[in-house]
Amino acid sequence: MTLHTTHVDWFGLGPVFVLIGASFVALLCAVLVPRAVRRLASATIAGAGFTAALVLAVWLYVDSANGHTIVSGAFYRDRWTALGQVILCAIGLATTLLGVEHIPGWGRSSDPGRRDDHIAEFFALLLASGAGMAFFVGAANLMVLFLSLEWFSIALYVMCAIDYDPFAASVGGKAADARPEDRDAFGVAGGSLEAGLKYLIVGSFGAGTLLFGSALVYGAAGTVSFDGIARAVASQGLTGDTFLVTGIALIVAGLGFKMSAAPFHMWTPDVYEGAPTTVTAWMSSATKVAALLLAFRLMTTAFPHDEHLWSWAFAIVATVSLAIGNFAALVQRNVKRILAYSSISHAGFMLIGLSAGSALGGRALMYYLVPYSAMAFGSFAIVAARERELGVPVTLENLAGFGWERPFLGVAMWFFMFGFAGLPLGGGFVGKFYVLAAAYRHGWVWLVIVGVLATLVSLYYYLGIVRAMYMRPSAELQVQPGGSVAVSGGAPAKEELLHVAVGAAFVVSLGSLFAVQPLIELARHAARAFPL
Amino acid sequence: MTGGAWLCLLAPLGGTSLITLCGTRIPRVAAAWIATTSVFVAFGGAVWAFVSLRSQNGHRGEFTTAWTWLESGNFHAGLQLFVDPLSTVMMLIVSGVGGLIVLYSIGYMDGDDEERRYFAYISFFVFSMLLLVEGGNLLLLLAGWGLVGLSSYLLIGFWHERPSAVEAAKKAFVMNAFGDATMALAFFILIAHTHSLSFVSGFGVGLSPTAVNLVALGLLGGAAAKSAQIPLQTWLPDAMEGPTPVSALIHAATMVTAGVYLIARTHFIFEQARTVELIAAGTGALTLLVAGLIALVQVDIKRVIAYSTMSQIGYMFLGAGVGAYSSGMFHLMTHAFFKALLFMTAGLAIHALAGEQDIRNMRGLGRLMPFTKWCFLAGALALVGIPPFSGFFSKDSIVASTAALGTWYGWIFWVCGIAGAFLTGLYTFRLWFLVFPGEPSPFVREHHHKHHGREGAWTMLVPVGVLAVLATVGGWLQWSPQWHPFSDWLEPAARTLAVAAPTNTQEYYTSVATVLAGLAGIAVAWAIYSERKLAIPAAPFWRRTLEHKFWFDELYDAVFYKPTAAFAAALRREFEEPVVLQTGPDLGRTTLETGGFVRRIQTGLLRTYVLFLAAGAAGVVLAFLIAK
Amino acid sequence: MNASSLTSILIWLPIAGAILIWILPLSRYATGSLALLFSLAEVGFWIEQAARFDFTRSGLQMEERATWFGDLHVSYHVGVYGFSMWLVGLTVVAMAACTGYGFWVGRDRSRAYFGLMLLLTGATVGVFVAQDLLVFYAFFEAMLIPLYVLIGVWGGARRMEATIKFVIYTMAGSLLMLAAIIAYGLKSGTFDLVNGPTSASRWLFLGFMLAFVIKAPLFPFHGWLPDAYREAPPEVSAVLSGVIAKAGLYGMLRIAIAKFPDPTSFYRTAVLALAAAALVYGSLLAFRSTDFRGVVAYSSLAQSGLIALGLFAGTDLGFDGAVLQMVAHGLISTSLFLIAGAVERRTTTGEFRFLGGMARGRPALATLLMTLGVISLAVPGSASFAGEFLILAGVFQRAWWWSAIGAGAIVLAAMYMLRLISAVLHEARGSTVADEALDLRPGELALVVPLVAGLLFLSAWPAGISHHSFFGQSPAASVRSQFK
Amino acid sequence: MLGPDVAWYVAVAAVLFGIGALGVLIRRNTLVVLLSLELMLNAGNLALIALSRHWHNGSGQIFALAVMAVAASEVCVGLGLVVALNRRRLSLDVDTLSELRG
Repeated sequence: MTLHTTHVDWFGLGPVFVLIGASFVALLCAVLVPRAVRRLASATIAGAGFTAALVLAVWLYVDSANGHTIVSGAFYRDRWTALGQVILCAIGLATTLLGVEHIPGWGRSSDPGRRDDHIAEFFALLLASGAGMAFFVGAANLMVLFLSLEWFSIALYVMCAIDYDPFAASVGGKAADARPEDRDAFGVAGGSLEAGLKYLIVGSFGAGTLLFGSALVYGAAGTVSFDGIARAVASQGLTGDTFLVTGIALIVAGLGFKMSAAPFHMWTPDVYEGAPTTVTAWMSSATKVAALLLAFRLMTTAFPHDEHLWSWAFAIVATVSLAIGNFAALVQRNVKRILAYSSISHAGFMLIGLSAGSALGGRALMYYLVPYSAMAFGSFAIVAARERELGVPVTLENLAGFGWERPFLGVAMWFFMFGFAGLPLGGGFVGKFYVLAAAYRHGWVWLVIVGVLATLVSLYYYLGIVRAMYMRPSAELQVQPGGSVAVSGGAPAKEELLHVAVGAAFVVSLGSLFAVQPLIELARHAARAFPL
Repeated sequence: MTGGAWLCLLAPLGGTSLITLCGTRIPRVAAAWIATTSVFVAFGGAVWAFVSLRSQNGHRGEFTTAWTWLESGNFHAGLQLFVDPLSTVMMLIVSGVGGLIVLYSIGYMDGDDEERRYFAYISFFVFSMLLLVEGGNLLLLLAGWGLVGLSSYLLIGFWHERPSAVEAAKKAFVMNAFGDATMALAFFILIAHTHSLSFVSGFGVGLSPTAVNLVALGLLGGAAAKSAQIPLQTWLPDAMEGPTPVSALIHAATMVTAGVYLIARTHFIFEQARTVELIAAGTGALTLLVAGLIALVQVDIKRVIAYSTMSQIGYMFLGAGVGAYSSGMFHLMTHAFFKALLFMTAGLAIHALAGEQDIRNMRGLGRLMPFTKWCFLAGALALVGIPPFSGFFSKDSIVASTAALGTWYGWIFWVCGIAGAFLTGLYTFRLWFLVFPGEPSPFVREHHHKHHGREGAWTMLVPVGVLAVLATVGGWLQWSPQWHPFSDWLEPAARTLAVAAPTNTQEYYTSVATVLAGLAGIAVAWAIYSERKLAIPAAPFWRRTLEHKFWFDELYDAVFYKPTAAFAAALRREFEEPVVLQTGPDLGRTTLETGGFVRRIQTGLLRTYVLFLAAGAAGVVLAFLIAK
Repeated sequence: MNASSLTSILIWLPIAGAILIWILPLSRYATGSLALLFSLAEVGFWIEQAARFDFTRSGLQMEERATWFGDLHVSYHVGVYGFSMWLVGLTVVAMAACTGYGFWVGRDRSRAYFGLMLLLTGATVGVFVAQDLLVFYAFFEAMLIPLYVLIGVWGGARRMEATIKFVIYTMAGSLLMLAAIIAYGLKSGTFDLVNGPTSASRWLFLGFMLAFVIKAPLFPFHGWLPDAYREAPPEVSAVLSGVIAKAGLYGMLRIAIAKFPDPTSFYRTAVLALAAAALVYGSLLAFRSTDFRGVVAYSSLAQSGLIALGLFAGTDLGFDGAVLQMVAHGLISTSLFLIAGAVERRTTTGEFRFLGGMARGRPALATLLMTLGVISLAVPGSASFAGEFLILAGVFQRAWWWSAIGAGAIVLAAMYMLRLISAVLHEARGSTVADEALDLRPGELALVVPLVAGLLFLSAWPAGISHHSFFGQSPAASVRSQFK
Repeated sequence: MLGPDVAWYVAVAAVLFGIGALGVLIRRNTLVVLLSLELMLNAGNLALIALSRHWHNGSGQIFALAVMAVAASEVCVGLGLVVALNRRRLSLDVDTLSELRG
């Protein structure tokens, strides 16, 4: 008996392999490299890994004009995948830059000397989750979809909880009862832990839903590959089959969870708040990129015949996300929470593009992701800088005077906030225009109106952040800057790398306003991958 | 000819600009002389224009356009002057009398610490007035019309620390703005129908009867406001808050008579709207009586003269309204002489008494100020219309024109005119007997002081003397029954209507009647105020009514100002603040409350989160199963 | 230099200046000088543009076009018509004066301040020259960004409320306009204003109009106005009422009226009624306002109503008058707010009950305020009189009562403006007016006098604008033919 | 090839899924919650295997194998977090994990 080995297009999987390889190396680094240089070494590995993957992904984009599946129909090698990987790798690179200075764990109170303990593991996890996402965006069947989803999710669960300090002495049963000296840098006892566990439980629930949905779709179509499902549905007239429809519904719910779209969003604010800010920056931008790109592919490739169902579902989900995200953000004081809710509302915007289910919608989605992920990443990075400076969670109150004290970060934050709000300062403006245009072309005027009304509501909190940074005198600030010195072990807050990362985000979001045509061309080529 | 017109117009503007731009860099007296010179240069220009116009044969009237001032679609209005007999007469009066009064101001304003501002304003006024009379289309006329209102505002409120002066200035401006608005509306009708506001070629011809009546009414509104005719008369007495030369120039000699000029200038229109023209005449008749009555009880020397001005303009309106444009214009001219004279002599008295204006304190001033006394007497006699003083010639022909109408309303007008002459005699000589004859009162003795050993500076006395002569002989220019060069000169511009051309008989008996009525008035005044032979009739109601000026101020306050102010305040209280300003914040608050509600869903409990996820998934499944 | 690149230069020069100022670590004095230099250069370029503008030619001039994103047919398309050129001129001149004012009073955080002022200049010019709907929208929104910060950082005590109210109000309108733009653009296949077809959709018309009536503003959409005008720094209030408000009115002319002829006539009476309401309501409230800026603010509301009256009259005289009045009122309210700022700096307040008697010993202040006041109340012979006269004559041809209302409001204008003048300048000296309070200083004169001189020039020759805004004899025909 | 119809397997799987979901919803102990999650994943597995049998192809079975591995690693991380919680002597009651809310 000969084993029939399938042909593997190693180049097509190149970015994934590079990232996973780098992850292994970083993990080795955690045990082999002395603590003194461990941070530098592991960060360099991560940076190199993301850069190499980025280069490969660009190459793949150029080289994959004709999209096809590889590895026995498990993975798409096409421009949609490649472009998604480019975006993911860029975010990963920026996160690496942020992570070097804002190591998760720096806030540990018990032993400043140990704060670099898990730095290499952090980068390994970052690379691993990046690899998972890079795999996820190219998934061509439901199994690969589920596997890669869990792959990056599990890495993220750990990353969320990485700020946990195993050596902190603690008494009492409830986190809220912990003594002040046992609280970590954010004044939260086990905040990171709570975030990790919440994310894990809700995430697994979502994954279970997705899995069961996949099983049902498989039950209806008899295949797990996306195009196979579409063919089966077409040939057997399965449109409206109970198994299939229930399966799609559960998959929609499972993916909605990953995009943090309402009403599957509930974990988002807590996890974004509790997780180390570097991780939040990574999650808020990269996870959304991966989930939305995959969702668009899955829906248009596997379920084109049930478009009338899922497009309505996503339109409703988008509306609910826009409503809940924006309304809840209005009354928050914690900046990370505001940004978390804002990410929910942006998921709503991108879902508008998805729900249009057209080539225009795909372009809109792809375009939107570029400035969005840059702005989301950049704004969390700036929060990280302020957090480090003050040593307490960043609220609107203690943002006072920030804009004047740190001019560059202030301007960048100002820029991101207006960009988020859809004012023509950055590509967020064009992105919104695009998704709304897609909705209009789909015939959904009501969705356009919902979109503009949501933008109106969102203005209040985005402007509120700008107001907090610039318009309140810093004398109002309760916590004195430098409060973190004792906590973070007196690390000088030079943060050049953070500035570079924020600067890059700034350039991307500004550039995307002017370079719409090239970006749209890229997105157009990428969206050719679909039968639209 | 047109050069003279432009010189006339621009010289005072140059004066204003020079004074404004130099500011405090020039001494006060220099500002005064710049203004005076500029106005006399303007007079020179007017004479030039007059002389060259006279030497023209045939068609007299020339347009000159500097550039197109306003242009839109097929509507054009040039920066255009019109030199014709009517405008040259007005130019001569304005710049001539104006020059004398500005000269007088040098002495009168001497020592005021904002003299420069005064002279800048007054030359600006002369410019505006000249723009009004020279403007070659209605738009420029309206521009001048508004600018004289502005300079009147500035000059009434010249002593701006006095709240009463500021209030008076605002009142004058706002009432005139009302007149401007009605005129503008009339112009809109003209533009809508004829696309033109130029005086060229019988404008306003071919309008429908309704339109032409409305246009005429609009113009009449402007004229009444500017000339302080009922019902827009209340600002004029208050305007006496300004310096006395201002009262003489603006509120006696020139600006307030602009309404008469307007009627004469636009007589084409008024003749098509004969009813409105007769309303103008009726307004004049009513005003001349009412103002004459009110003047009887005033105690402020300037206010008495102000009411007499209203009354005399009533005569002019009467004349112009019945169609005797040249008689109205003639009275305008003589009135400019004698009324300016009266104001300036009153100014000499006020000046000598350190600002006192109450005639009850002035008894016996004539002994100390003989020159003033005789000049005043000349003016007073001219005002009453006693031959051979100028007022006699001009006023009688107006009253005679009403007789020429021969209709019932013509006779009412005639009676009003005669009655007005009686009232004029009465109030004028009440003033005379109270102020000049007899022994000086203690107040006068205490406060009287001389300037430079004379009754005033020479700059004040010379103009008074010149005007006294003019007030005396100015009327000899025309005696309608026999000798009428003035009417002839104006004929191409404003020919007297045939129905208003009196016969010589009518002229004669009217003259006798008015002179007798005037003399009767003087006699009664003599009896009451000099000899104390007659007691003032005790009619408290009538006295109070007259002292309150027939309650016009109170009425307007109650009908217009207070409701407007109350309405505005109510809008602010009931609508702006609770509705307009609150709607946004209220919506915002509701939104925030919604946010608070959404936030409460986020309990922090895992089970809630999972529940939402499960419920969401179940919801999607259900929806799909139902919709499939 | 290529004439057509002038338009782009006018947009991007100040924005480049803003970036330069943000990057260069210059001192306060150097920053201010540089900003002033940029804004004066902007004026210079505008003069060059005006000189090269060919009034005898129809259609768009100094046009530039580049694809922005091709699949939806959106392009960076800019160019000027006669009327837009006048509004660009108003913008650059007013912004130069306001930037100069900021320099004169020495605004702190100067780099941020001057950069934002220049950014605002560029964005506003962009609104007036944009010939593509999305570009128009982008600049229309971009104006808000600097304004939000300028009011919120350098404004008065209640600045934060005022600024957020302002932005949210105006965005409420303009976001619906975005929806309308999308619908128009996708339906007609192009976002281009020059080549785009006209539309008969009433909903789209209303979407656009909502944005413009809030921006202008017209009654009763002016909820943001009193607070914003009172709390903003004076030079920003000046820009707001002098220039930014004109963007709304310009939008009515360029988009709502030109692109939606049928809906315009359908809603004509309604819009005229709103405009007339703004005129009367603004005048009445100005009459009862108790502070300097309150009067000017509500009078701006009234003026917006008046201009809208002219635009929606749809007659030759109405269009010409509206453009003339936009420029005239822009200059007037800019200067009045700058003077309000000068008065507030001397007395710490704009409340009438603490003011008064400032004329004595302050001839320059008195002369300028008086001149502006009387021009503002449209004393016959002034530029604003010419504008109002044309507007009312124009709307008279629509129906007489609009003109009657307008004429009545002019009487009210006299009442509130004279009240303002005498409350500041006349009668007894106010409790906050110190003897030492100086007359306008040379720096302030250098800012206000050119604006007033401009007004006087326009008063002498209003036809300079009224007859040079639209090609051909009939503006109404020009609008009907899409300015071609 | 004997045995109940595939629908029964799927029904059982659905019931299992529901029990798991209910467990996550109502149990308070973190360990039990993790157990319930496993139950949900295994419900999916059961369905996959049954359907794989139904369709006569291996996709479902391979899928299920992979899911088992994933479930194991997931539970590893979960247990790790539980241990960490325990080391900080925090309660294992999931309801006390509500510091982050709003």
